[in-house]
Amino acid sequence: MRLAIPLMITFVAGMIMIFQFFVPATQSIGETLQEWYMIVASFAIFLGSVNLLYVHTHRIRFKGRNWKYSPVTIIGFAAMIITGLVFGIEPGKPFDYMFTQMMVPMGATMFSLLAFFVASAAFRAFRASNWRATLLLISAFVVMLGRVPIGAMIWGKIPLISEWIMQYPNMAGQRAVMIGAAMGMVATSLRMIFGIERSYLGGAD
Amino acid sequence: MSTFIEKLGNIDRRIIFIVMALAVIIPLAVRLTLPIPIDEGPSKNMYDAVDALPPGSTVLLSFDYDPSTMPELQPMAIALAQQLMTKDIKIVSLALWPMGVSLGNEALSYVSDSLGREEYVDWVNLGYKTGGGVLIVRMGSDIKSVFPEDYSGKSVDEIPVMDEINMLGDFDMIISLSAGDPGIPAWVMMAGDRYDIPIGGGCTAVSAPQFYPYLGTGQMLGLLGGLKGAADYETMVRIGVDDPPAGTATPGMAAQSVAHLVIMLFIILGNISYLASKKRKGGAK
Amino acid sequence: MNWTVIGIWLGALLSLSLYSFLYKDNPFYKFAEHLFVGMSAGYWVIYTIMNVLIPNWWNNLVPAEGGMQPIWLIPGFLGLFMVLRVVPKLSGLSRMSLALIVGTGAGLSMTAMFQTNALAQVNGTIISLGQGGGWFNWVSNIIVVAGVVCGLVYFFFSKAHTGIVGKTANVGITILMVAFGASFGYTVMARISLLIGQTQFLLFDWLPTMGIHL
Amino acid sequence: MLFVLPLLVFAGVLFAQSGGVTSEENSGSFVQSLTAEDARNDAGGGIDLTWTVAADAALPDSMVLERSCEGEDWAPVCTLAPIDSRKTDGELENGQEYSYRIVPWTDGTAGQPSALAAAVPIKQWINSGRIGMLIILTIISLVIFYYIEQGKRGKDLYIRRIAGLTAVEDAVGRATEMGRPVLYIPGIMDMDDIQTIASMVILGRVAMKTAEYGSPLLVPTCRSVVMSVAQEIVKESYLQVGRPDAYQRESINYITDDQFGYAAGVDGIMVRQKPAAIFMLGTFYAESLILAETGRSVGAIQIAGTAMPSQIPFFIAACDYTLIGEELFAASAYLSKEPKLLGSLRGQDAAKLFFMVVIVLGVLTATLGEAWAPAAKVAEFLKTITSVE
Repeated sequence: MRLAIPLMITFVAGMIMIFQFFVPATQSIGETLQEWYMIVASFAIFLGSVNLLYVHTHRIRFKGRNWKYSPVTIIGFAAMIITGLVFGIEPGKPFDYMFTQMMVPMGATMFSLLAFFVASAAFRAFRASNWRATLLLISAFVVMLGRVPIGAMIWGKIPLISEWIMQYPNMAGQRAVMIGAAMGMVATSLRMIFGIERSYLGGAD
Repeated sequence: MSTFIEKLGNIDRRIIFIVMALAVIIPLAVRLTLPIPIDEGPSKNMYDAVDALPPGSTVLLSFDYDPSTMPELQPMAIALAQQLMTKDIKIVSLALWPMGVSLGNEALSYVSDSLGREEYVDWVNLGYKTGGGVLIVRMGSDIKSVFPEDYSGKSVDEIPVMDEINMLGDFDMIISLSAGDPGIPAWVMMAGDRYDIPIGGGCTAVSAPQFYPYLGTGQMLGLLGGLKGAADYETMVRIGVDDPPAGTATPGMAAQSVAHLVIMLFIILGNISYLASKKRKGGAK
Repeated sequence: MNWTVIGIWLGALLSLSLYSFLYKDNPFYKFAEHLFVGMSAGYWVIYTIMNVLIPNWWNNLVPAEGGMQPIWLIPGFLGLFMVLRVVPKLSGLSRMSLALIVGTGAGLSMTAMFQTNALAQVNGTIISLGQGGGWFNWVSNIIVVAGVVCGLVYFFFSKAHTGIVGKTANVGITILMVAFGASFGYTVMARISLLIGQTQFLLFDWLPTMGIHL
Repeated sequence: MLFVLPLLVFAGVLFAQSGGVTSEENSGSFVQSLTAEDARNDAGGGIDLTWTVAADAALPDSMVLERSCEGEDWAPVCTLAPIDSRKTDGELENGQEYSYRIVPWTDGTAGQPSALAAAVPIKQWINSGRIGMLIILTIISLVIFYYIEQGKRGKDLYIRRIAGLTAVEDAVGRATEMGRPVLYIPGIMDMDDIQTIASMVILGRVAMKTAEYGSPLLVPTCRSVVMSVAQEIVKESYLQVGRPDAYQRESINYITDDQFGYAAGVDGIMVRQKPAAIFMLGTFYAESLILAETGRSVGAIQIAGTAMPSQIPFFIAACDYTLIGEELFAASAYLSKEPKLLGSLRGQDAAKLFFMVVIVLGVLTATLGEAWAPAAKVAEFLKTITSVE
């Protein structure tokens, strides 16, 4: 019984979103609902923050592993919140400065670690261990060659072959994945909306 | 000898990391440059589609990325802006990513200054609003209520570029420079598919393959993929232009080519070592 | 020394600290990681308040032209319920907020996914095999159609992959592997360009602050 | 509720009539044949205007669109560029008749206005461009429900082997033997993402296994809502297995909403806690390989799954097992063997079969259609019902 109201909310919200797609007259209801959803989801960030602070204060208090670094997290968190609330977030203010000078380079660095990981993953995984793996290896290799000027220098047709792989076999594979996954998503959504799947509410039947 | 080759297959990945780092640093430091050939393909399609727009059209340019993908997408923004402004096509820009606003402004004002164009008359930056796909749907019926002012707080009613623009359907083309979500899929799904507006775009090389189906179905006109797409576009935009401004994609391409070769070399080495060890094991049986 | 130079140094030192992770976990990485987590968590809180809660909720609830719109109290309460999870006795209330989030998300993505990822792709695959003309286009088009159909057979769950189904599914997984290889190869480039961006920053922005010009 | 949808189709067809008036030729004006029509498929309040311009006349500097509602005075709506040929006027009152005319302006003086065109904006009850999709979606939904019902009634439903999922038990077992934790990463998107929802259902199953085996389960999340749901689900699983005492709320925590901040944090967890098994199931973007390579370097068994086409290759390269696309959504049925979920899977298969038939039929008729017209009609029909506006 404790799940009756939440299940009803899920059903109504889901049906409104489906209806507004097909029934133009109900579009405005759908738009309002989406805005509400965004607001509710946004409030949750406070919950996450409380959890983050709890985990790190807990670690400091009980001298957990690497507890000496926890103050760094708390200070970083507090610094962003305080400067944001006190000085505002416009360009030129401390909040924006810390974002562009510290967070952005850190994000870009984490992102660029991929260049190294891609190299080591390719080195290890692309082995001609059976014919299917060999096909994977060849298609990756040809496409890589086709993306750099040197490929065309080796053989003028390589960029064309690379384009062809992207446009035909690659597109076919991507499409199969997309159509299949879309069916999985439709079925999962239906189970959610009609309350057949309810474990996310913390109550298995 | 064979044991050395076999060991090669299991080298410490940190050696790969060091070689990769050098492969990027050295070409950049010595400023190595390589020529870029232009072939038929999504980059060329994109260029031709923009080139076919009549002067006086209006294009929506959406900056859906942040500084982490700047090396790939910013040169595209600059090259696109150069092409659009040279052809007297008006640009209305906005951002689905918060950091896209200042990146967009950087690119547009840089090009605008170099070509002697004027903000508000030839282009405007409406700024950022949250919401992604939902925001696009709302713009479909009324842009001015979603963006009552541009990024600097100037009312859109006072901005000449916006005179004839009331909803998404008023644009002749939408171009999204997209680093992820929200980005090209949102524009294709919520604007292209719903309001039948031509969509073009640029994206990081990583997401390009997933947009190929959109090219196949005609849901997108053209696509610039990664630094290669940016360098292609830079090259195409510069053809026939006297004294072109310096691009950033073309020099990076040289470093990229070297790094690519290094990775391919590693793959070849890995396979030689793998085959060698397989042969030996097979022989021992 | 000015704020720009300090900014470059902050960015450079933090970047190098994170790169040190490639060698192994170390105090520099731990410091940068903890700082990054803390700062970004703080950033998103402020960002959410300034870009969602104030414009989309507060300004609707209490419009500038005066008066109050009580209807906007509903999302406010549901949001509050979400936060009330920290009080164990009241945590049950958050189910209602969750229900709204999940329901809206499910309904919205169901139609969007069905339209864009299923129907549009099926529509795009319905082509004449002779499209484009010439034997080469015939072969290419057959590969696309057969690839999609066999790929879908691979995703069949209620049939054992034996016999004819198994053979078709095998063709399907082969096409998928070619696609994944191509996708990987295509991506390598992008990943390197990110590293190039960061390297350019370190070489051409940071080194010059120490008087080193390459 | 769902059965109402087909009825709506009929209602919509009846309602979707739009009234529009075409202007008479006014040969003296620059703008010719102005037409006004209720904007299609909107919630009302919109009128579509289209016109042509005199081919031989000189271009005016600009044109002004003017509107009059039920005989009121003409009021300007907006300025049009001389090259425009269509415009949608919005925010109108439904049911009122609006008249329009276009006045060309040259050198600051108004030219002769075009003839009038009028229309009444109407609210539409069905989007006529989406009827095909509505029908297909309704049929597919009904089929899925039918099989779910079959499953519930105890019909024996087969499910093929999925390698990545048979390995779940081994992975958890290995973690227990080694005395190391299990790390579960639910992707970086929020609870409105269906893949995250699917991932949460799988988390419930994995948590039952870790509860049985008694190995610690770590779930760092990138979203606060996901953290809450994960806590609920894991707690419930531990309860069901009869080990509520082993549930540790602290091990399911929020890191940060930031994509790479999250990646940095999780990488830290991997190298310091050295999990023996890592699950990466959900929506992943660029962080996929950062996580998977680090996980591999600490020697964990890795089981990944996502429907993001661009990230699947990285998981395949760096993980021991990868659930590709739809396999992620099949996982909960596979792990639980619950009849209704197996039924739902059977329904998905039927839907795929339907699409395969449509594709094959469409391709055959389109190919034949180049020589034989009736076949082309069939292909045309299939293209139409699968296209969505």
